[in-house]
Amino acid sequence: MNFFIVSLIKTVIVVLVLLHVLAYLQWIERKVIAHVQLRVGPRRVGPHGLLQPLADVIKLLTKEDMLPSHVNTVFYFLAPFLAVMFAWISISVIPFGPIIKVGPVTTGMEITDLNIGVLFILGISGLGVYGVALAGWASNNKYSLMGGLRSSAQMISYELPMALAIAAPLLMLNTLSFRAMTDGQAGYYLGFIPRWTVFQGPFPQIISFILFMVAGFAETNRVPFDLPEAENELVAGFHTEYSSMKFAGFFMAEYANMITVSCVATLLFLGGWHPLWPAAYGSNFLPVVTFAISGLICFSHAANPARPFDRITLPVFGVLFLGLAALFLVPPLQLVLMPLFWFVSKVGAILFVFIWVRATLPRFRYDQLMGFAWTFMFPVALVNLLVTALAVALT
Amino acid sequence: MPLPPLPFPPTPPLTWYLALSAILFALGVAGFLFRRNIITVFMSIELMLNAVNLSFITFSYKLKQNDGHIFSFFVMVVAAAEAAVGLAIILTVFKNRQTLEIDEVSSLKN
Amino acid sequence: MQLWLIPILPLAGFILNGLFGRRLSKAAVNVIAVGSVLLSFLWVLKTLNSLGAFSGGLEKAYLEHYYTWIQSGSLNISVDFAVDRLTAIWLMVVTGVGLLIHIYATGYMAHEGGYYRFFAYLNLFMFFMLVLVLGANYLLLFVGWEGVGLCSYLLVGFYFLEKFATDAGNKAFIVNRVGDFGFSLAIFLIAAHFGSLDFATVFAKVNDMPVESHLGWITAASLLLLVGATGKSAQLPLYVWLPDAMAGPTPVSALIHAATMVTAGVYMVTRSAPIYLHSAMALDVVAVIGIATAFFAATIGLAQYDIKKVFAYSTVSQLGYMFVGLGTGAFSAGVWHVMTHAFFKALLFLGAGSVIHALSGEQDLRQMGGLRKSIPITFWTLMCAGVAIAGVPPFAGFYSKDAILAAAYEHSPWIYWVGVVTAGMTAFYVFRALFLCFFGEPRGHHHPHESPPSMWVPLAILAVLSLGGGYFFNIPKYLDPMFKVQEEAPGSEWLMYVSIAFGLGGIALAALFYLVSPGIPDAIVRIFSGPYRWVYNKYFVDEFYDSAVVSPVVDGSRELLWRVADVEIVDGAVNGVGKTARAIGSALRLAQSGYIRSYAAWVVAGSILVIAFMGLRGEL
Amino acid sequence: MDSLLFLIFAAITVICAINLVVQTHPISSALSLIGVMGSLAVLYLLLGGEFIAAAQLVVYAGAIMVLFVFVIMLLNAGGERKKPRRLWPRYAGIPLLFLFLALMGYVGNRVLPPSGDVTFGSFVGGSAQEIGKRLFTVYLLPFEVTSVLILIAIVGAIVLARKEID
Repeated sequence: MNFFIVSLIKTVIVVLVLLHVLAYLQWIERKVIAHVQLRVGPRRVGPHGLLQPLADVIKLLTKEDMLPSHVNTVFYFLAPFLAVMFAWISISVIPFGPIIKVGPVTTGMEITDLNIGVLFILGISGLGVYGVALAGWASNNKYSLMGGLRSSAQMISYELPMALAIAAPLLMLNTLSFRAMTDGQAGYYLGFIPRWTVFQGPFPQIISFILFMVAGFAETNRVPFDLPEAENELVAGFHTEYSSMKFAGFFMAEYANMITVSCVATLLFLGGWHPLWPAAYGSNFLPVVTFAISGLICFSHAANPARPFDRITLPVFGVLFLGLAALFLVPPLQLVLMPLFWFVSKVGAILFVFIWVRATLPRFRYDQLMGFAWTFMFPVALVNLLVTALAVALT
Repeated sequence: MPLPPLPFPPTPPLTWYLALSAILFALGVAGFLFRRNIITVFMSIELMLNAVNLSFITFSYKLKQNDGHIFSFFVMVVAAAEAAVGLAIILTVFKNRQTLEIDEVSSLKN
Repeated sequence: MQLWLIPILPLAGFILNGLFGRRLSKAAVNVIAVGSVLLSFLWVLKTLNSLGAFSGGLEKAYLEHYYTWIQSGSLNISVDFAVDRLTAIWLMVVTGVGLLIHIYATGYMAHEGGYYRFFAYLNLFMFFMLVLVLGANYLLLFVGWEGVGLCSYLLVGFYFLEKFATDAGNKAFIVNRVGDFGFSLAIFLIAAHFGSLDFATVFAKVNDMPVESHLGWITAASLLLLVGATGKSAQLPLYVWLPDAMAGPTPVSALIHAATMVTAGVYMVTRSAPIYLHSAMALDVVAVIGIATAFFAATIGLAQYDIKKVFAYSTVSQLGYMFVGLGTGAFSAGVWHVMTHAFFKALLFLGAGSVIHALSGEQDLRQMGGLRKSIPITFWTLMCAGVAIAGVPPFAGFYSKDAILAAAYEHSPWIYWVGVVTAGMTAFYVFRALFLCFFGEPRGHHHPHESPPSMWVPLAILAVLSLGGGYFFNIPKYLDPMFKVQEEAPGSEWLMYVSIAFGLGGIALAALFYLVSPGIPDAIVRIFSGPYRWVYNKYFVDEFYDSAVVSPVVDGSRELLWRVADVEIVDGAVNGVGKTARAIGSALRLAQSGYIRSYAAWVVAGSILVIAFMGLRGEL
Repeated sequence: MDSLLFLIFAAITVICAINLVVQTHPISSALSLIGVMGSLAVLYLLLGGEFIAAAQLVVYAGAIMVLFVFVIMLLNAGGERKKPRRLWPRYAGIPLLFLFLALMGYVGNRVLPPSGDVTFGSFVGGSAQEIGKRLFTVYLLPFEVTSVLILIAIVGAIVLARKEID
């Protein structure tokens, strides 16, 4: 029975955290893009627009949930649900940290550790197509249909290079379970080069990392592969007809997928929660230093506030950051927090890349997209896989 | 906390799986017989294949060896190939006759 | 010893030329063809030398076993090659003469189409001939036998664009079928009665048996073997194919239809000597057939005008001589004659080929003449061949022919007398041909040119051989351990002088007729016009065979087998099957509703029936 | 506990299958088939077939059914409208079907040895490692042949579905 309770607790934690992360991921995206484009971004609601996500949620909830005529009702309702469901299920096999001991129970920092985790993720992400496709088809609108068809074709096409890119590091790690995979990447060459698969011998997986990231962009329908929702040609594609919470569902799905892809990339290529350099060289003090510095910055800004209420908010944040820094100094908590910190920072970095790319790159043309998948990525991934297999076989 | 006693054995007998697979197969046959849409008929075939796979895997559990898994793996692969070709055929049929009614496609009769 | 290497080398040549010859240059084809034969010749020399065949060794056969080919019940036939002195002689003749003729052919065929094809066939022939000679049991011998027959067919019909060539090829093949039929019957008989086909076993068993005076199955076997021999060696009554076989290129006539293949029958009879020696009757038959053939062919040869035909008939009659030798028990003499004949007859044909080559394809003696000046080498070599065949001492033909005649006199004098007369005729018509060809004033209008060295060098070598061959190679003494030589009876030297006299007389007569006073022949022809017509038309034998054998068979096949058996019965049956199938189909067609789902329903019903049936049978 | 899972997912399977048969619109049939496949994957997991469950998800639900859905959308296939011209398959089929089921049960009872229960995790032969080992040693030739088959299928599909040049 213990097992169920623990799993329940973990699930609840993960869901809550994930919801907030999703909400704030969007805020971060807007902020980053704004700064890339030399704007300020949302700053009205709350300090630096920190309450913007809350406002958005309220807006979406209170919007009219309109049901267009001539839609296939069942599927119209089913689609966003499917999208969200599949997007979230795949989170459940992602480990965020090592096996920890909380009071009586020892458990891994994930909902469940399948020993076919990778295949599971692949399968679920394959199912993710249905949400989009159904949405496009059900909403009985030619633009949406186009979007749906495009996305299904696109996702199928990019499944292959993605799978091949994943297969290459698996050959070296020789397991399908994420936890074992991460343990396989522990340790350092020469004491300071991490044995992540990106750097790991016999054949560093940089190529497959890049391939995986590109395929991930396509799988999550992000720029530059966001043709299913290309505003200017398909008027937002498959979710044209959706509004309110259903629309939010698609958004949550997209961001959840982003997070999943980033987590998988971290676990597969970037050594999961293993620090960038060994604790011997004081990697454990990085978070402390970071948070302390940010706290001090807050105080310094509070000294000469740009806005009237900064003189209240900034010190609060400063205190928060310093508290965090203090938390990282407590040895028992360190065991839990350090891996989490590293994992989150890596995932954050990748997510930042996602946003950065969106802010930077233009959109592909459809035929270019397909051609790119089949004529470039697929062969490259294949060759990379072969070379890796050869290297592994030879060592 | 104790669960209420279950009205059935705690672990399912093997025959349940086989019965399930039989039922699925029969349903697949039914779909093949009753549906007139080519695509649905095709999907009923897939259903039958799945039923067979289930019994394969059940037997390989019974015999404690994974040949059944291999077989069903091959079944899946062949099903994939079959789906590719079959759907292509369906596309062609539709292109030529603008119908998916399976009874319309009967120019080979008598 | 790697005996297998001997036949394999030409086979390799055949395969190379046959597969890639079309793309290869003529030089490459030459290298492959001639080189393979040369190699196998050298290998023969080495093998025989190391077996001591040249130094009084090889008293009894040396055998190499390769693998068991057929094993059915007690009968156990294996592929193995054996060499004894007899085989040694044949190996030398086949590879040696074959090599010379290959070289000659490179010059003779230089301007012909299908160059590589010709040499591929020639190599294939060498392969089969060597298998025939080397095989240590009747079946392998038969394999080689059929193989050389095939090659003979291919090469006779080499100019397959002319009808007469293909007809000649067919004739050769079909006539040989008759003989081969007898041969195969003989093989069955032997296998049935001796339980084996290996020479060693068979002869060992035969030697334990009494000599058959009356007609027994040993006689039957030997007669059947003889039938095969008559087919292959062009004896009466199956000789008809050989003259026509001259349609092939001249080197072929020389190699196959003079030197080697046609002597296969002699080889076979000699090889089966123990069997023949156990049936006096068979031996007599051999002798009679031989002498009859010799005389008969010689008479025909008198009146032929096609130079190759003349030599062809002389080949037939010389083969007859050999059979006389075998039939009168002088096997070694026969073999001796085979060798010498190989030399001078090959030389004759190659010379004739050289003449034909010089006259760019002219074969009619009446169109020749006065070639003595223009092609001296050919002239002199042919003269050597002529004196050799005419039995003028001390040239090759003399020794062997004399040995045969002596044995014949021992056996029964009348054979001797006929043989002597035949020898005279032989000398006459050979020199008739030579005189017509080389002397007198040039008839016809040609610009003769001497042949290239690749052609006259073999001629020269063969000339030397046919001059000294008989003197240097004393076959009877060599074959002594195998066949006892019956020493000539004292006071029988006059036999020799008689035959020499007849030979020289023939030459003189020819000179008188065709050099001194060319009018005489026409006078004779006018006087004996009746017999002449018979002789000139080869006694109408072909026509007789046509009316007696060929046309009945053809008509019977057409009227009965084709019109009735094939059309009515076979086709009727086939069509009937088709009709019934169609009827059933049109009945079953109604079941094809074209509705997939009904098919599926049928399938389900059927599977249910099957399961229910098996269940009721209690098999589940 | 296992039987609870089994019953739940078996129920889902059967319901989806029935839905597949009774629905007139292909896309709903397709979705119910996807449901069947997903729950079957869970059943495979219960039977210890981890790899095959994943393959079921990836290959069947993830690829084949997407293809189906794709085609249905492409042809924009509607539901069946007019009555079938021949009804006898239906009338003949239903009793046949029950007969078929009965026979299957009969045969099953006759053929199968008295079978035990399925306990989760008692059979580990279905792990990816085991399957891989067996697939690339004993069944290597079938594997390669299958790859050739797939190649042929790809070519055939392209040839069939390409635009006619006219």
